[in-house]
Amino acid sequence: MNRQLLTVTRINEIAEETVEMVLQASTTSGMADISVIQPGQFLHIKVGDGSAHMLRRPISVADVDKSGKVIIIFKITGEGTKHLSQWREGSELDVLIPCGTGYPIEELQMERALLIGGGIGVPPLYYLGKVLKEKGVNIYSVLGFQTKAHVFYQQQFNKLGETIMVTDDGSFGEKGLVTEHLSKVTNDFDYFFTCGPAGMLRAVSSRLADKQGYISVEQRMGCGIGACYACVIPSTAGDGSLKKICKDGPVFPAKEVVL
Amino acid sequence: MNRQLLTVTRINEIAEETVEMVLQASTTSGMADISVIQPGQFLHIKVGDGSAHMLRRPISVADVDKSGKVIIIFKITGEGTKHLSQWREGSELDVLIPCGTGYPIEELQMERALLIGGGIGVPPLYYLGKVLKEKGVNIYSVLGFQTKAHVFYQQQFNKLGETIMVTDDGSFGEKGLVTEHLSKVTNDFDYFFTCGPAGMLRAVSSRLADKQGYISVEQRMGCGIGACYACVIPSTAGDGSLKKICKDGPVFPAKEVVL
Amino acid sequence: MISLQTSLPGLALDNPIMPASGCFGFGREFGDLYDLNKLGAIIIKAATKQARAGNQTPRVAETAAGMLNAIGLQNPGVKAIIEKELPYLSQFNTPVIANVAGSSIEEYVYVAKMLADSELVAALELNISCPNVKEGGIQFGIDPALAAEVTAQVKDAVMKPVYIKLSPNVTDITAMAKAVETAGADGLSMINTITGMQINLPDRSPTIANKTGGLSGPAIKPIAVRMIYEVKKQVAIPIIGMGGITTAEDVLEFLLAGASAVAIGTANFQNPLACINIINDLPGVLQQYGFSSVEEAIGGGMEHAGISRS
Amino acid sequence: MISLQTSLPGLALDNPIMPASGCFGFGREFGDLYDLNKLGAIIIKAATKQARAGNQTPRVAETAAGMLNAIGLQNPGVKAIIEKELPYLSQFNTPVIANVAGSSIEEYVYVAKMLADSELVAALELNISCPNVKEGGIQFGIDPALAAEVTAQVKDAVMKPVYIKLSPNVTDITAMAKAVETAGADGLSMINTITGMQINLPDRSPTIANKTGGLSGPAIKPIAVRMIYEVKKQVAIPIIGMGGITTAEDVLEFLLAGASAVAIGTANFQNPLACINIINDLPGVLQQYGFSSVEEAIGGGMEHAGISRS
Ligand SMILES: Cc1cc2nc3c(=O)[nH]c(=O)nc-3n(C[C@H](O)[C@H](O)[C@H](O)COP(=O)(O)OP(=O)(O)OC[C@H]3O[C@@H](n4cnc5c(N)ncnc54)[C@H](O)[C@@H]3O)c2cc1C
Ligand SMILES: Cc1cc2nc3c(=O)[nH]c(=O)nc-3n(C[C@H](O)[C@H](O)[C@H](O)COP(=O)(O)OP(=O)(O)OC[C@H]3O[C@@H](n4cnc5c(N)ncnc54)[C@H](O)[C@@H]3O)c2cc1C
Ligand SMILES: Cc1cc2nc3c(=O)[nH]c(=O)nc-3n(C[C@H](O)[C@H](O)[C@H](O)COP(=O)(O)O)c2cc1C
Ligand SMILES: Cc1cc2nc3c(=O)[nH]c(=O)nc-3n(C[C@H](O)[C@H](O)[C@H](O)COP(=O)(O)O)c2cc1C
Ligand code: FES
Ligand code: FES
Repeated sequence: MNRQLLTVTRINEIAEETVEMVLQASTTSGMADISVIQPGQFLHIKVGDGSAHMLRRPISVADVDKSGKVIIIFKITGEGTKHLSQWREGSELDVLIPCGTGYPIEELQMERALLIGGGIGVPPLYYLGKVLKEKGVNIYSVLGFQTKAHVFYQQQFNKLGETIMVTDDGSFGEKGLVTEHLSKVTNDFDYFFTCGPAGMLRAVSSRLADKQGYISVEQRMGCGIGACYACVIPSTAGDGSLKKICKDGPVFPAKEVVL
Repeated sequence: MNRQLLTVTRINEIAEETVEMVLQASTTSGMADISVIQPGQFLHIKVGDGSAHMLRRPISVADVDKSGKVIIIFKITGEGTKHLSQWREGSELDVLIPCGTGYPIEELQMERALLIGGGIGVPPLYYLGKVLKEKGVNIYSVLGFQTKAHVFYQQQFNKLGETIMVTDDGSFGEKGLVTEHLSKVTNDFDYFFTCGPAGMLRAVSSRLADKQGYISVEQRMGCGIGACYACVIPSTAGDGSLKKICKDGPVFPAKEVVL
Repeated sequence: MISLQTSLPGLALDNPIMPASGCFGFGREFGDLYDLNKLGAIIIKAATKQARAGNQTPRVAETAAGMLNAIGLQNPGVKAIIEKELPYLSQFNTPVIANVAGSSIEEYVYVAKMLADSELVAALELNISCPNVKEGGIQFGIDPALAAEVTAQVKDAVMKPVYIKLSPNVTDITAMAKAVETAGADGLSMINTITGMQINLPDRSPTIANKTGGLSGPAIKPIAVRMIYEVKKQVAIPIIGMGGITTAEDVLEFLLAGASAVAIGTANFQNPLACINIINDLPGVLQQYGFSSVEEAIGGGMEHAGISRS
Repeated sequence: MISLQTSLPGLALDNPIMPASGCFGFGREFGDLYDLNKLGAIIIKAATKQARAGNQTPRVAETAAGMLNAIGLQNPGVKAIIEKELPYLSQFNTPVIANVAGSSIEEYVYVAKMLADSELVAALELNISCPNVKEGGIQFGIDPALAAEVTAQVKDAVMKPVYIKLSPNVTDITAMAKAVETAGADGLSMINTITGMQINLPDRSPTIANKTGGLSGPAIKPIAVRMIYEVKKQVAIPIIGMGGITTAEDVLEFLLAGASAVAIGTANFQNPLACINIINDLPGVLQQYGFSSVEEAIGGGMEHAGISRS
């Protein structure tokens, strides 16, 4: 992980209050840091100058391009992401890159993978799906959004494999919660990978308790690099031990942490 | 005085760390507020958003154009003016306009006026000189700057009348302090008008103690509109009474306040 | 329709927004900018028995998300205020809260009585917490017994509701709050400024002539919210909350913490229309977060208020 | 050549910059980013006798020009720190200051002794001011007698210099400072965080699980500067200053107020290279304001230091 200045080369709203941003490295060390990003890792982004925002914002990597590009997708939920959405093309973003521990894809043997994403938890699954597909894995996805206006990356996921879209209100795709539609795409997979709001993670984990899978969790962060103990989550080890989401995570085996 | 949003239509560095900014009104009420600006009045400018800068910055009016333009000239001395200098053309500036009490030019009868400016005290004297000249007054100016690199508006003042430039180090014009060169331009004037650092104001006032004149004083401000009592200056009345620089001033008869 | 009404002793307010003492003068300057009838109430600048010249200048400095001030209670004295300043406010229907300062109990009582006798004054706010005057003042703000004593004596002397403005510069603000409640205070105002300092590098000395000044603005908001939350659990009298409010969202945060109304200070300097903007935005913000009235939101952020946390 | 050296009891520092306790872990993560030899010193995360799990999450929140934290002293216990964390720091020449926490005098003494026995520890910093733990801790930080008692007992037990980290959540910080000085403290660290709260509007409850948290960052800088300035006038022992420092200019402000060295906390989160940048910028800033060394600047903002004000 290093601190890099990346240039914003594109920024556009791809769904309601949802911004896609392309960041380009202009130095060899920046390129190097981008080239080693693993699916599931995140950027820790400085959103303000001086004393405007003392905390960085963690945003997952949605895609990586060998030419030194990294794509992020974020939802405008507060002051920091609002500010970030107002960045102009050509300006430089100060990021810590790459942060955290991603999906252990090198270690996993699989033929079929189920991706389950909710809202702003969808982006990291895209990069994961892409890398897995390149490795020959069959990808199935169930993606949940609030309403039709919030849907993004449908086409991209369709290209990875069979994809079911779900909206809370049924305004697009299936209606309801992702957990209600999991079996519509497949019951036969080696691993599931899920990222989304805490409630969804809990529902998915308990629904798929007999399966092997990985979850990606969120928590308010201080440092983002493992130094401040802000972002802990209890492990299931039973010894009271805690994992750091920013360093040991954000990806954990579903059975390893207490949601 | 009203709050107006004015558009920055031009911004350029006219001397070392000295920025000239042209602001344009786009509404009738904005036009109206600009049209009534008196020489010596100032704008109280919001330089930050949210909680970035809780205090506005007072900047004098350097010139006014009947088409709804107002020109300010400011020196980058701290965070606020630095931020202001980074504004882009086309963006909107939130200003209170016009603030304070300017030179009582309607009430004064004169044929010859001496303007004595120091550094960033020079700008308000330009608008004053222009208006006085339009009224047929002969203008003489002595303007002091740190070094050659800090000099601005020489040509403009030359057009108003005889002008002597002074720099601390003699790198441009005369060397030394403005007070040392006053008599070089004229000893024969009806009123003097001075604006600049406190030390200069004191020196000028005592040097010209037997003359009639007006000074423009600076002080750190809170509200800028007379409500908070931050910007007071003792009057010479001897009754302990205090004047508000933001409302009763910034212009005062030289003998009315204790510097 | 979202109701903005809120009721405090002596104050039936159309909305919970009022300018804070010392940041609004006696209303005149802001009256030129907007209709003061729109305000929930107006808290005027502190009055003392005699005219006071206040501190030397500079009196203000800017800090990160805040400012320091050491005005030093400059005011023309209570008599001049009643004669020359209050009449201006008589043209509005907005309740006026008069801020009272002093350096002795006698002075507080004297000033409070004079102001309470004015028809225009709806309530008094005893500023026992001004950190910027050398003699007295602040002692009342840090000693529960003294605070109780000044409260009791003023209450004995006047018929109008008395709010005590608490200083945050104490180890235990709940002790102060309980002491003045027991002594008869009708309500609390909190918080006043926190003592701070800025050193000017070129001068190698404090920016503010008085050396220390009171810190206000968004920087202190978390401290204000915490203190209001703590005090609300310990006292039954209502709280006028203040400290760094700049938006309608901030107002809701203070209501949830336990304030029954709020005052806006420093924000008026950054934006002289701050109070009006906040009043305009408040109904939308209440609605967005599921409240149908200001009264419903008061104390809604406290577990003991019985709001379930999802 | 501008000299950045500064000397405090037990600490001859190449420069006055050190990361603040709790904001730098045990150095490992920042050691991946830059050479820790460049730091004046390193203050490590608080140690307690037993391992502590800390508070529930969320543990941090962002505020205007600051942040709240309620980590709750999570740490693996003093034994694990000595065995597993300190060895990493042995590869650097940078003095290590160990932060000690506890809920009883016995615990403070126990932890202090263990840490002082380690060759790697140059000095101790007693955290008597952590506002985020329920039992003990904070009591020591607000009661001069208790603070003096824990200071005296730790001093009796260890041979290394002991710095007492003061809490700003008190009415009179000079009383605390004088009490621990008399009890034998070698130096002071100030300030710790100020207790604050943020209420999350959608949840209608405090953002931080612990409800209150400690406010740090630029927001509190004027309070820190004021307290250091006040304390410096009253005590002879040196002060490690902290609270909102983000730039080399801020460092000079703290030196002028009376700090002999400074610690950087929250700024490390916004910019993990903050300490290094500040160290690089400091000589230029000292020069710009007419100082030829750090030592010359210490206390230079205080009138009694004999610097004439122009
Ligand atoms: C590992 C990780 C990866 C993430 N990836 C993405 C992503 O790809 N796209 C996306 O839109 N969002 C993502 N999030 C959530 C994102 O970090 C928050 O939405 C964002 O920080 C909110 O900032 P704000 O300024 O808009 O909100 P504010 O409410 O103003 O933020 C205030 C503080 O709370 C923190 N905060 C608020 N919500 C969250 C949250 N859900 N998780 C963590 N911290 C939070 C902020 O970082 C900040 O410190 C991720 C979070 C984590 C932990
Ligand atoms: C009536 C009036 C007219 C002025 N006209 C001009 C002008 O035309 N051009 C120009 O360059 N400058 C002018 N000034 C000075 C200008 O206001 C300050 O240079 C500016 O406020 C500095 O802001 P900053 O953010 O750069 O400095 P900072 O030091 O970061 O400012 C911190 C705080 O101190 C205040 N402050 C600092 N210096 C001064 C000062 N000299 N006077 C008043 N407040 C100060 C700031 O307003 C702010 O509140 C005028 C001042 C007054 C009172
Ligand atoms: C310039 C200024 C002057 C003030 N004068 C007074 C005063 O006279 N009496 C008083 O009780 N409080 C006074 N205060 C404190 C405010 O009323 C308020 O309690 C404090 O500023 C916190 O609110 P804010 O952060 O919204 O400004 C003053 C504050 C400022 C900034
Ligand atoms: C996340 C976090 C954790 C902290 N942990 C400790 C701690 O363990 N021990 C301690 O004495 N101070 C701790 N502090 C306080 C800091 O050391 C410092 O005193 C305070 O944050 C003010 O400095 P700053 O504004 O530069 O952050 C912590 C602060 C933060 C922000
Ligand atoms: S955010 Fe600091 S340890 Fe994870
Ligand atoms: S700045 Fe408020 S009265 Fe002048």
